[in-house]
Amino acid sequence: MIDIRNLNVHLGEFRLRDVSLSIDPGEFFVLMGPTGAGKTVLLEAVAGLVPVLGGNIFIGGRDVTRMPPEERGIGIMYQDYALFPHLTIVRNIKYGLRYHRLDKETAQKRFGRLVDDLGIGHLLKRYPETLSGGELQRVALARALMVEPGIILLDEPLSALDQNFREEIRLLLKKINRSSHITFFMVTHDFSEALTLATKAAIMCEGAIAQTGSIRDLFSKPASTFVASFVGMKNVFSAQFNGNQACVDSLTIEVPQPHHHSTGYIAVRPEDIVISLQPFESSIRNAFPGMICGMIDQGFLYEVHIRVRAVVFKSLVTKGAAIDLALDIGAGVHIFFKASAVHVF
Amino acid sequence: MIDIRNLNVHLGEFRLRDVSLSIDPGEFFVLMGPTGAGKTVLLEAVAGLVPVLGGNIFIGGRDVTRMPPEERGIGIMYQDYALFPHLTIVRNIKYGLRYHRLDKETAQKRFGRLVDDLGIGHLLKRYPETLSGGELQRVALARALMVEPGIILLDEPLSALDQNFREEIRLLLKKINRSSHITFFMVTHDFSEALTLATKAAIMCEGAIAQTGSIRDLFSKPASTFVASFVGMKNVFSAQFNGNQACVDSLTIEVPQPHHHSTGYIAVRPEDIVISLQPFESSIRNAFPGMICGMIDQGFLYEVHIRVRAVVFKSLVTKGAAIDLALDIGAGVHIFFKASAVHVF
Amino acid sequence: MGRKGSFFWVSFSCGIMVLTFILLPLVEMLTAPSGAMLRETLQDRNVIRSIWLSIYTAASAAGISFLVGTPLAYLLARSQFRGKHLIESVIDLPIVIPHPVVGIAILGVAGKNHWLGQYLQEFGIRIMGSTTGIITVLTFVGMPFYINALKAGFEAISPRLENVSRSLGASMWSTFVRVTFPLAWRSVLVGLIMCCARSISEFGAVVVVAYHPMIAPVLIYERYEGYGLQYSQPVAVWLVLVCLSLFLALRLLAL
Amino acid sequence: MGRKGSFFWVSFSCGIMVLTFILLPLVEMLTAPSGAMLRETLQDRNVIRSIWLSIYTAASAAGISFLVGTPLAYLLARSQFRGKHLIESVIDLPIVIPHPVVGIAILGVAGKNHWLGQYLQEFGIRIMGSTTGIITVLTFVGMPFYINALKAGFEAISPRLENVSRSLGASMWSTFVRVTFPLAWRSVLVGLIMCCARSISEFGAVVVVAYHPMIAPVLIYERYEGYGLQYSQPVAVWLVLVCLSLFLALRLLAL
Amino acid sequence: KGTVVMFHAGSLTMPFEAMEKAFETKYPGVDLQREASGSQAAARKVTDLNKPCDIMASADFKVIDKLLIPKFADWNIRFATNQLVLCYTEKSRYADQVNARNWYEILQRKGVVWGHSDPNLDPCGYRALMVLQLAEKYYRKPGLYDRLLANRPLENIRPKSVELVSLLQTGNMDYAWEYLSVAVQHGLKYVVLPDKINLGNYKEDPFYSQAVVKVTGKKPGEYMDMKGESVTYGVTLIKDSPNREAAIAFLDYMLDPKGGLKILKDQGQPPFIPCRVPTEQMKSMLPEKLKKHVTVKD
Ligand SMILES: [Mg+2]
Ligand SMILES: [Mg+2]
Ligand SMILES: [Mg+2]
Repeated sequence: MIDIRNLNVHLGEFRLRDVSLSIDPGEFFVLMGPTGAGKTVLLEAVAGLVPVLGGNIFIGGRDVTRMPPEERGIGIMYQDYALFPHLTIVRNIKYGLRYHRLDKETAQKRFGRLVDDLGIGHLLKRYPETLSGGELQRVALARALMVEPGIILLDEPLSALDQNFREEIRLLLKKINRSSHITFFMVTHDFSEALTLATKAAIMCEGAIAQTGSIRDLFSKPASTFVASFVGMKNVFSAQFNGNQACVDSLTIEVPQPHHHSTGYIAVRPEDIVISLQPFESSIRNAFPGMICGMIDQGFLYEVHIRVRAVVFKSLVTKGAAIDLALDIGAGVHIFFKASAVHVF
Repeated sequence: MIDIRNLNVHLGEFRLRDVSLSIDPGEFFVLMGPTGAGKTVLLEAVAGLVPVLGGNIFIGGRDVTRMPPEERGIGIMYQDYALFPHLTIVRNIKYGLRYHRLDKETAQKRFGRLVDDLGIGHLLKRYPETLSGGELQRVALARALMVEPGIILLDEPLSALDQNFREEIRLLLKKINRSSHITFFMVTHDFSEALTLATKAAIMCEGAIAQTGSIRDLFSKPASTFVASFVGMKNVFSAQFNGNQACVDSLTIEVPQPHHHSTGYIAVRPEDIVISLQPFESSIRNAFPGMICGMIDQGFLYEVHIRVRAVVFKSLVTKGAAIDLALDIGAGVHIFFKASAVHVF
Repeated sequence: MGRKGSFFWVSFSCGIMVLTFILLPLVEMLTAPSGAMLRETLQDRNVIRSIWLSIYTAASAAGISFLVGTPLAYLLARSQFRGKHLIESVIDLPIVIPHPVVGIAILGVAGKNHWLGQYLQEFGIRIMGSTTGIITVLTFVGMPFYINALKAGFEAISPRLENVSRSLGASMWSTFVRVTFPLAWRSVLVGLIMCCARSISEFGAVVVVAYHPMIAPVLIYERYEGYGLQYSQPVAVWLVLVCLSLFLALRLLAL
Repeated sequence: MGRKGSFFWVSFSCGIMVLTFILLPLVEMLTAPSGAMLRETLQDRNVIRSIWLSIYTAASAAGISFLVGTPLAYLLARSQFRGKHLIESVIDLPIVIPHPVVGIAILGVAGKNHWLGQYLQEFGIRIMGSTTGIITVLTFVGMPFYINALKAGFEAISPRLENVSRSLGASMWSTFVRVTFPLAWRSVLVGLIMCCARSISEFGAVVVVAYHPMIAPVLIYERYEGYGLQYSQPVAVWLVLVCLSLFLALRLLAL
Repeated sequence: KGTVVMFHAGSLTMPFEAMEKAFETKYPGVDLQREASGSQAAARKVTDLNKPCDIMASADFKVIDKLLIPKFADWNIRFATNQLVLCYTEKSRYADQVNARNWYEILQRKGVVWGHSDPNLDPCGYRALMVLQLAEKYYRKPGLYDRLLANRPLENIRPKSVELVSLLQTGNMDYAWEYLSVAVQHGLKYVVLPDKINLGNYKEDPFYSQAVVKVTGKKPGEYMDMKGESVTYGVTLIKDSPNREAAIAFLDYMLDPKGGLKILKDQGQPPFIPCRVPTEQMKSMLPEKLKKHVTVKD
């Protein structure tokens, strides 16, 4: 549906370098990356809103690289909803109709269905300023869907929403993607958002694509240290491999399968590392005594840093547990993690 | 050190209603509450920056209610650091000196000590715009400490910081509070920030104090449903009590001690509720079969909603576990929580 | 906050001084002519005609600024390019140029000795002593105020709204007409008011280009020179009253 | 983004039109006088004196606006009160008032028939035909520009910086001198430039109050009327050049 | 010795500029401040506006007689004469054809822009109208006056005659009525008219007096009639002159045949040598220093 070939864009401080991506029809594609990686620039390049320096963009087989946005058959949803503040909700939703040949009846039917599906029937006469974030995002979605675009581009559509609305909109997006033929192209800086939505995803870093693939692959098989830490594998260590064993510094860590090189990396998610005050015997092979050298507050969790010889492991602990175990900096503890929790690359 | 008596303030949409608080010298007091509760207004009333309609404020025994800010002996730290952008770091830090009788030697000694303690020696000649958030906050702290105020008022000092800097500044504040006689009065909307810092705290709601006490009491013994949910007890139910048993709807839940009323509330933290696919026999009395009716994404965690008859429980599960257990909306699961995890009020 | 400090009182006194300085002469002038005098002046056809001409020419200048200045303001608000500062400075130039010089400069290119003047003559357009000329002058002095006000207005509108509009199939033109302009109309109104205010008050540049037909400020000056303060004041009162009520009405529209 | 659409080209043409409209007359005027003529004009003591007087009076008006307008601008930027809109409208009034009317209004209160005029006379202050009078008029027309620019500047400074300063022991005064003003000085400069620009270009109000001593616009007008274009243009060229270089220098300071 | 304020007719701007320079070199302590306007306007500045003023020089001595004497001035010295000419430049339409015989036809042609100054403010203005009235009689073309005015829209009237010079020079106007001296001073081309109609010869006063022009009076809506008469310039000292001594010194220089009058002559304006006052009584009211420049002649 979308084919991006060797795209190069310079825009102020942002540049895209030789970006190539291919997205199949109906896919829910999520483009991730830290702030400033150039995700929005890529999205706006697809939309035709920034000048392209080199390369090509194909949408549905057509080369749209030099086409104005209105001819590309796309819809855009922004983080700030970008509803037209001077129009009522109904006029917002129907805004695009006059540019699409559509008989009145079909239009009215589609409108009715969207309003029902999105549950915004009670809002139609109101103006955007009186709506809540979740309602605004629903309307923005209805407006984009009203003209049945082939692609919907979403720029961090969930970031500005409260937790509750966020969940709501997430489910909605998923449902629409499944029940329609519309391709979704979403941009976010938050990997966890992608986890539940994406069928396919890519991770960007400094204007280039770092890795692309199914979300499950990215989550469990990051190919680089950058991607590993981006997908939340906070424990990334370079290692020497010897069969099923990896040597990190002076520690020997059991890994699920041998590596085909003698050197490489291992990565473990912090939530897979368990902390206990007592050493305990079990099937878990990777067990080390250590000392807490840092506790980082994360809402109702702590990220606890445990130094084992020269290696610092990061583990997640609920605050309740931390209080129960009297965890504090300097305390001696034991950590455990399964060999199957270790990712090797 | 600070005594607030029946304070009333009207300021645009914000009003404080009969606020009374008493803070001992050297305490680290944290004032919490949702956005718009009037926390900043109260802080600025203590600082002398908003007009007081009624009531009194005492600082160190003096009635300062009608005193200009410069005579109150306070320091302020804002979320946006509020460093003077046209002055170098060293001139920022020494800004207040000329208003305090201090011989040169003492001043220079204090300056040297602060710069060392806060590790900002390399920044002195630079201008604020070139500093990172953490550095800015250190400088703001040095500037406030330079004039040795009796009280430091902090308005969400950690909100604008990155995770790493936040931890750093948090530890710094704690250290300074412990090693000096300075009273800290900090405002935040994030309960978890208070957990590690406060010796005493209060929770505000719509311009009034909802509860005040030690942080541990607030955390484990909220006195109202508002406070309970503010401190993260997401499972709050009204209940009928009968000895050690509480009836919530048609469920019977075992509680740690009898309630002195026949009706009241129980509250359980979501991290204390464990989900499993199998019912299992154990000492845990509170075990119910239910069905997942919602999964809310929270970074690397899910907040899983489980419907047990007519009652919805909320539990926290790591994404890894959710994938392992194949948790999804509609799945049948079992939940467990200890009687000791239930707070009764 | 304690009692109001000395700082407040000094600022406050400055405020009173400025307001007095502005209001005292104006109020004195407005209240000086007797009611009879004012009524009599209102029966003078020359007065009515000149006030009407003033309003008409100032409105025309605002209209022209609207037509030509709106797209320019949009361009300046939306694009970044080298030399933008220079262009903005050029647009501000008419503010600095002494008023008679404005008139002289315009007459300079409108005469037969200049190719532009010759062109204009061929099309039967006369600048000197004509309503066209007055409008030209007023546009010259008023346009910068319109463009600056509107540019700020456009800058305040998120380009995202325009992006969304285009993604929905609207061309740049449709987008401007249906989204950008309706959102900017308040700035447009403020800009028009500023432009009108500046041009209706102009005298020096107009008197050089067109003594007749007489706009109100020229008539007021002529009466002042010819008959004295007494006869110029009532005209001034009427002009000021008419302008202020017009602007007030427009302002209310803009709220 | 595809090729530039028709919308761009229309905007672009409007831009060219406006720039031409502003620049053509001015450039023609600036290039009309010969070098010899310009040199000769520069040896005319009256010309030098009037340009100097123009600069001096405009600078004085800016100075007065600075002294009285700065605290007022601060007050307006920082406080919210009923009737603030009204006060802002009063401050904008001088923009609407026709220029000769400004002069007439000021003469109205400065004359012997008004108590203020009598006071002034007792103190030996003369408005009519004096430098004092010119400065009064220029302050009247220039002040709104200063106050508006500076108010925007003050509004952009976080009150938190002032709060912190006071918490460190500084009084309101010290805070203003050490924090607020240094941060606003760029706006101060822009305001002063706007005020000077507006007042140095004034003609209609000044010519009513003071024909002599002659400020440059009056001299230019007199030359234009009395000797023709040829003799007025060189003076205009020098005035415009001097002003523009002064403002350019100030602008560079403000960057 | 202080400032001398002088209001004068616009047509005297260039000679007085020269006189100011010469006079100020002679008396470095004195600053002559001149304010040029139409003569009527200048008089009203004294009478209605009470502007402080020392000397008033008018392009029509009658303005002084009518408006200033006796309340604001005692005497009136006639010091120069002038005549009206039709000015144009080489770029003016039909510049190659115009002459003393066909000028009134050309002024009636469509597309020819011609003008004069405001009769209500400037003597040159009503005098231009008088010339047209006289031309009707002189050339025996009944209705000529109205036909000419029909081709002169109100817009072509300016407050002062000299202002028209700029309009000629920039090509905004084709023809303008000016004094001969102004035409000479600005190097314009001009058509010299017969003595019978150019208002330059006092011997033709009886013929001139057939022309009557209505001008505005003391307040809007009031009118008075101006009768045709030869162009005679007058100067006077205002009674409550703030700087009488220096003002007399200037008048002394101005009326000196080797001083101001010579400059006048050099610039194309015939002065009266010596200058004239109408009666002995008036001469007796003159300051001593000035009496030597003046004879009594009606
Ligand atoms: Mg972005
Ligand atoms: Mg706050
Ligand atoms: Mg002089």
